[in-house]
Amino acid sequence: MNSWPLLSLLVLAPWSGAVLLGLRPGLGDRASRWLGLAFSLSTAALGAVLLTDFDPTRIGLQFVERHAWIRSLKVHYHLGLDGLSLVLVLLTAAVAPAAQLAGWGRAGPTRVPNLLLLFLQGAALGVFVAQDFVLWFTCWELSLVPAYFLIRLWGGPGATRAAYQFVVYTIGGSAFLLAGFAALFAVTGTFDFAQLAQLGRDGALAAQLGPWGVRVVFAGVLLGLAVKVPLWPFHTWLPPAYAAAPTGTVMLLTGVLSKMGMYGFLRLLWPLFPAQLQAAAPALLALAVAGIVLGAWAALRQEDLRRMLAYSSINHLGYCLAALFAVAAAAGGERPAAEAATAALAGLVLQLFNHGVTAAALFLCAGILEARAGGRSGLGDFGGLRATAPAFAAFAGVAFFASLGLPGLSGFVGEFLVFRGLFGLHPAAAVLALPGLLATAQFLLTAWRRVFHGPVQGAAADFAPLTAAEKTALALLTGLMVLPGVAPGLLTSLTNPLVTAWAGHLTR
Amino acid sequence: MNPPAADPLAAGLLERLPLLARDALTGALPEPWRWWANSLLAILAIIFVFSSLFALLTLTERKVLARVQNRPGPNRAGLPLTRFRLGGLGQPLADGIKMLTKEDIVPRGADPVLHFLAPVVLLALSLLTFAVIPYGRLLVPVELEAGVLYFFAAGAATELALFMAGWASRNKYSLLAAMRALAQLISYELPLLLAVVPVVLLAGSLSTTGIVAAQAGWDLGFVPRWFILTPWGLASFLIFLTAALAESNRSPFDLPEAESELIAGHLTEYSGFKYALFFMAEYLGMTALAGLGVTLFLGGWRAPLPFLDFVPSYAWFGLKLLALLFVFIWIRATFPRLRIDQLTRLAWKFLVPLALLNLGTAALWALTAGWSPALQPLRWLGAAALVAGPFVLLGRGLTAGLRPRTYRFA
Amino acid sequence: MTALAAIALLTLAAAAIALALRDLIHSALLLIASWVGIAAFYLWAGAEFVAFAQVLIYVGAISMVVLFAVLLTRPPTGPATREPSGRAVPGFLAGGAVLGLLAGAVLSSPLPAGTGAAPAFGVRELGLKLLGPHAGALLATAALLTVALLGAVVLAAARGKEDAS
Amino acid sequence: MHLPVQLTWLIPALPAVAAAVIAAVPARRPGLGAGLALAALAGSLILALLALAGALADPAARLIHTFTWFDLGHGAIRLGWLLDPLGTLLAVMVATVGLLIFTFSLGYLRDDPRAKQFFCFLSLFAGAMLGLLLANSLLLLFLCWELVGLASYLLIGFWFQRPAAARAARKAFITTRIGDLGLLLGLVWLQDATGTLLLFDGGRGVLETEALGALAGASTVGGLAVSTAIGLLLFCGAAGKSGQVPLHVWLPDAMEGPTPVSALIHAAPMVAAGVFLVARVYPLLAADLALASVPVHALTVVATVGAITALFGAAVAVAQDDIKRVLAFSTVSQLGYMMLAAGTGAWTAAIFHLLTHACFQALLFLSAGSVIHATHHEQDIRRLGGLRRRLPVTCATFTIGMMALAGVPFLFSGFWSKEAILHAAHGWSVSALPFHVALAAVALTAFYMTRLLAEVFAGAPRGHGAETAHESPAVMTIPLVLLAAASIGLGFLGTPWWPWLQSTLDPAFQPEPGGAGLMAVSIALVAAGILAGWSRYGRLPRTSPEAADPLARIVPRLHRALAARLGCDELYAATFGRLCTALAAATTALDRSVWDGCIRLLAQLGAYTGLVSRETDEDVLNSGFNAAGDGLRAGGRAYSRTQTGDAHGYVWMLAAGFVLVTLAVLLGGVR
Amino acid sequence: MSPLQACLLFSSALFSLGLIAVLVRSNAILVLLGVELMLNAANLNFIAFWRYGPAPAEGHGVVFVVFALAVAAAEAAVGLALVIALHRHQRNVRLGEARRLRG
Repeated sequence: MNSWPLLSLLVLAPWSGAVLLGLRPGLGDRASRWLGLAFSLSTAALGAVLLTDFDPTRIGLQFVERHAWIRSLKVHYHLGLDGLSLVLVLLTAAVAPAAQLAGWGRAGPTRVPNLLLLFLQGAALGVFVAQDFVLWFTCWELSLVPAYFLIRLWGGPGATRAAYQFVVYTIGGSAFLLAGFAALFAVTGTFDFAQLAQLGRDGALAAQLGPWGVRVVFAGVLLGLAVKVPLWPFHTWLPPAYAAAPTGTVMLLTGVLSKMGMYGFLRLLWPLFPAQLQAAAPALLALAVAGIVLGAWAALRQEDLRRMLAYSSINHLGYCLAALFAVAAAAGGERPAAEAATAALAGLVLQLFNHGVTAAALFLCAGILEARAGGRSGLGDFGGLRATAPAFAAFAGVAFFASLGLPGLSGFVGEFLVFRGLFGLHPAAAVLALPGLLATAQFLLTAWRRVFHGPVQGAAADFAPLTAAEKTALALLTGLMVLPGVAPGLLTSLTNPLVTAWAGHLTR
Repeated sequence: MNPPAADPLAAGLLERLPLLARDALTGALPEPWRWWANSLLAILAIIFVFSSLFALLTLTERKVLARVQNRPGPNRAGLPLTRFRLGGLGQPLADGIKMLTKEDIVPRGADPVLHFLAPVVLLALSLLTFAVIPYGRLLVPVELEAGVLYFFAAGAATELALFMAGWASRNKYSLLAAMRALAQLISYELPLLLAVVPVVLLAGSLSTTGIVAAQAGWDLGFVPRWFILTPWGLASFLIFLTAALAESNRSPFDLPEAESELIAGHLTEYSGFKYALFFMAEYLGMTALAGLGVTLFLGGWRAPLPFLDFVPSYAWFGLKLLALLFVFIWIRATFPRLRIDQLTRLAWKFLVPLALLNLGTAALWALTAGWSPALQPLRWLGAAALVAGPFVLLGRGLTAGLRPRTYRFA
Repeated sequence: MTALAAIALLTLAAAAIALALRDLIHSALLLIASWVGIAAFYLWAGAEFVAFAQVLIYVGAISMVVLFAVLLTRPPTGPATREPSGRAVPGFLAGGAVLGLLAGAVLSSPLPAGTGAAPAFGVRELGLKLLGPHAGALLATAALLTVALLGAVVLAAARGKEDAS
Repeated sequence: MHLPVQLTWLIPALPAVAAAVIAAVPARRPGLGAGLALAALAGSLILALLALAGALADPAARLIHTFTWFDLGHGAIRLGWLLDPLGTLLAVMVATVGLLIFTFSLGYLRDDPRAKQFFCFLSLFAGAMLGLLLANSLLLLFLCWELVGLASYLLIGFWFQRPAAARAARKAFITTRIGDLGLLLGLVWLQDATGTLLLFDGGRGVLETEALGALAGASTVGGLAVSTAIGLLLFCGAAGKSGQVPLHVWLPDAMEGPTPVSALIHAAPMVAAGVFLVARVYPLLAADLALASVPVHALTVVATVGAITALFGAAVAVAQDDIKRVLAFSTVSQLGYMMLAAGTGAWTAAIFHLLTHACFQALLFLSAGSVIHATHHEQDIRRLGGLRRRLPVTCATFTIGMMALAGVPFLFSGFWSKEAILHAAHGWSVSALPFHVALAAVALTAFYMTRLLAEVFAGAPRGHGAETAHESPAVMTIPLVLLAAASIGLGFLGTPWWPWLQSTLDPAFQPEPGGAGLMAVSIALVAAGILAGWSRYGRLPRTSPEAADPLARIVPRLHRALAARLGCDELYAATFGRLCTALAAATTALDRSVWDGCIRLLAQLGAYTGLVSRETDEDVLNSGFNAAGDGLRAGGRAYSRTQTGDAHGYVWMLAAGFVLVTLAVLLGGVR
Repeated sequence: MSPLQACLLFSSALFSLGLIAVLVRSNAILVLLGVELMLNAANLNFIAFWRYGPAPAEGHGVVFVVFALAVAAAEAAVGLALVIALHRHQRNVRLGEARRLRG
């Protein structure tokens, strides 16, 4: 089976779906919905195939496809997959269909939004499997285009400004990223991640770029990625964008796009600039912890459910960043607890997957609430929903408590490992991050109480029952929240060897 | 009259008779002079033979027309100064004397040079065309590689003479007639040439002797391989025949000198000896075209049947020539005159397309030459169909608009 | 060589007189005569096919066209009155200069002394050449001729009311 | 017949699976859910008994069964189950009490439409609790610990329509969550220090000597031993769950849930979890006793916190008017006792008190439940009264419970367990404060229990509910009777003369000599408390709901303070509450002004550069191109004049050109 | 004076005669005929060079002349058609007066 160009198929399937939808302007709503879903499920199918053929014990890239693309610039169409990419591909495979299903309940045109969602999905997959910078960066930027249009055309109130800020902010960041890699190409003559990583590891990059040169390039790449994740100070685009975006899009945005930033850190920044990252790590760690704590506290203050969830995303991603920076910081430090670093990295990867699913589920619930409250998603607009819609309450409950990090659900294992690693490498940071955990519990439960508990009021009174599509999407995501919680082995087995290798050679 | 290269058939005595005579006369002269003498003899021979043929022709034409119209024709003039009428055999002599003695009038406004020059040029050109026709196996006046082309080159110049005649007589009607004659000549030059091209294609050479050589041999023992006996050959011959008639202003196409139209057309201002010259040139042109027709389609000097070889080749040529001339006269006797628009329509809408299609059929014929004998009948049938089809279709095209006229008496 | 001189002399004389004559028809006919002279030259040079083609095309066809053109464009009143055009002198000057130049060039440049033998390039070789390497050119010329034919007809054809003459 | 240790997971799994099934089964027949829950718990009770038998057979042996949860790095995260007297004994206790509470709630919630969901949460709670008790790995313990917290959240907020219940549930979860964070930090630290979270792992476990020695040896911030610090962090979790002083605020509010829930959570199992945790990790807490230089020992802190809670609970209970609030605060003070016992080294006494307390406190709560059920949800004791004749069985069981709780000597179990604790506190070498506080608490407990008894059952009925009350159905009274019997019988397990329980739990247990004098003092205090209580509330019962409380007349300000729970909630709200909102406001302000400000600045910069570039384009570049355009047009016009239209002219030019070119070529000699 | 030079002289004479015809005569037809003459002079050159040139067997000269003849015929036909159209337009064919195509 591995004679087939699986990764190209993976990336092109959603895009071909998008093109197909594009070519048929007359397509009815029902047909375009089913087509959209079918093509987004293609990722799941291919993901399953990848999973069966994937050999976790092998550290390097698998299913590699490498063809010369732009000969003059020595740019290759180079695709490859390792544990980390596979987990993120599976995440996309889970979130994308749910995002498609989220759009089923909504009135209005479905062909173009589905088309754009498929395009977004393809671009995200492209990012996760591309091993050559030009290809990677193309997909990175391509993911913005559909996102902008989706928010701009079908967004809620304040969509225009939010979409504009979202895209310009991210593109601004990636401009630095591009400049950085252009400099790298000028010096090393290659765009291939593996080769660059090799140069990075044995310090050749720093030598060729000169002490200040490498710092500037590092700063540029860091900024590009930080904006995307987002790292705390660069996050102001996120709440308005997530608040304004339609349900399906925000699920993909929070589920997949923010992970692209994190993936960028793991695939680009860390291997290429280990020394520089280690030097800047303490400061970045502080920012990450700030992200955790302040993100949570800001969420406490939000009246609108979506903004609150947006800040919760920043908080959760803060954990991942903190774990990475802790490991990077401790690389040369005096406590090279390889075991702690492994735990942190494993936690990080798990957290990426879990947060992706949980955030998607939460935003789906927010979307469902919004659909039934005429577009309003303020916490005050509902009350006592648990009485009128017990099934929905159950699903939402699982999502809320998974995001809370309740053991037995996916959130806990990730957070525990991250804390385990963080404490082992940088105890102060772990302790400082604790209030964040508490605040998360606070704002989630407050939101839960105001929406689901108390007397039935506001839009909860005539709450329409869940449609089949919404039920399947919720069931899919809930399953993916419970399963990793109960048996995290499923995911960690994929990435454990990779993570051990990372931790091993770093903290030697 | 240089003899053709080693001819395999050691010609019989009769065959070599004319050459023997010539060598007898010029044998003694040194080389350069002998060539000039031989040429001169050849020219004199041609002129004598064909001018006498012209004289006979005038007579036979009037005789044949008469017989066709169930009347005796000229039978008064016989041997001069005697009572023997010989059935009118002396008529040409009488006409000749009449022509020569009549006053040669030149209109006052006419352009004397051109007026005189027109008949001379016409006659000269007609005579030129005889140089190329192979009268017998050994009797070929000039052995030209592009013989057929030479023939038509000379023929083309006759239009110029006609124009001169028309223009020089300073007479509106003769100029108009000249114009119409030119139109007719030019219209029919195309089908004439196109009819010849298939023959050249099949013979594989432009030289007349080459063409005659290509028609050697017999099929199935007794059917000679003349071009006329092939489907496309018949079609080409018919087109050639029609075009030849038009070129020599004969019968159905003799509009320019038609009495009922513009008096004598471009010849109105000519009389006496110049008119005779025109008359002679016309007949010579007709004979030359007939000679070419014989060479191209009727196998030139070849005998029709294998066992008739003993008869000298120039005899066969003469017989075929007379037969063709008789056909010319016969056509003149039967077909009514065509109007100028019918004439041109016939040329452009019937003959030219037909000739082109025939060229195609001939090409196919050449391609399928190599088929096995079993397939030969299919080849013949195919070619026949390819010829017959357009004939019928284009023909229907010609007569599309015509309806039988109903005469209503007042 | 004497034959060449004769032909040259005749052709040049015909051409020169044609230019000098007043009457268009006469000058046209004389020019046609010069064309025949050129055909004779071709015969002398051994290119039979070209000679007969020259006669067929120029004397057969182009002369007719020229004469028709002359007839069609004759002014309604008698022969054209000729007013002396001021261009005679510069014309002759330019012609003379070009002639002198060409003659000088011919005489001074080392021309290849050809073998002089009659080249063996008959109709068959020409046919093979035409339909071989130059088949394309042949087809193009065919197309050109048809188009020129149609073009000439369209240009010359009387259009509606304004062809008063 | 012993339960093989490999099957231990069945005990917690049965109720958990039952919970899942009940949730999945559509609500056609409510009875089905309840039946399933009961059956599952009964099953796990039987298994627990088998496990207890196995454990008792050889108390010293550590029957453990570990399995890999998921592999991490070179090693793996391993969890495990442990069968030892402490765990199995408490498992049996939880199962039995749970079973009784289940049957009681059958009757209590018969007419509630969402009964099915109630039983689902109850069995989830039971499953989690059992898991917690039998876990061999602290991580698994923490897993179950949080699930117990979730179950309590769901149960307290069962009647979520009532905002008070919803808010109480959230408060409970958040407060316990604060404690859990401490526990999490402790766990993480422990894993980091020892590399594993398994309690006993064939020598490598956390509680094994080798790891304990390492922990005690290392010192961390503030000179504390690592084991002390970790111990204290773990104690935070325990304090949160068991409602010790700083984190007790959620417990009284948890009364908002249905009474069986209060019984289940606040009488026995859930709050006991904290004490169980302290008992389980006692070796870790005690590791630093040997160290002299250490500023403070973990156990000292435990003891002091226990003492304070005991006193605080008892004091506040005196001034409460809600029947369930009184019992809640009594639980708080009893838990204080247990922590005090553990802190003073007698963790076996604490467990003994835990067992006895489970029975009589459950009994008291269920009796209160029966009272509330009978009086149609009337909870204010001021409107009750005179129920002696109307609810005879409930009154009898309530009295027995009161006697046990107050510690009436000899017959009732409460006396023996409390005696053991006083004995340990007395023997504590560090300081005598806990002992004195304990004694005071004994008196106070006796006083407020008698007050409660008198207010509810003595005198005339003062409210409509009280008048129309009638005895609860059999399904509710039977568990009461059983519990009453247990409250009496259980005491004899751990009497000083035959300390069976203590010796089974801790093989190295030696009974303390000479407790007789101490026993006399405590009996005296109990008698004094009861007499005082009866004299204030028994002899001249309250006449009307509005009548002032006798105690209020004596010490009005103290009584009002105590009634207001010494203002803990208000204090927290004032401090933490406002801090949180302030911080949140600060961050959002920071976001909006600082970061958005930077972005707006950048946008402004962009606009400005755009303006400048447009200006330069306009007058510098464009004008240049226009000039070039004009020049070209002029040149074109000049050239066009040469086209005169005269054909001859053209030919003449051609000829001239030809001549010139040829001359150039010839003369130039260009070859 | 080799025969080739003689031929070339003959053709240059013919060429300059044609040129003079074009320059001197004002009648459009004669101008056209002058051009025709110049064309023939060129053909003459070709045949001369073919005859006395280095590779007569190749026959480039002859082939070129054949094509030149065809083109000249086409050119003559169109040219005279133009003259007729010119005549129709301005009643006479004096080239000097046909100045409408001015720059």
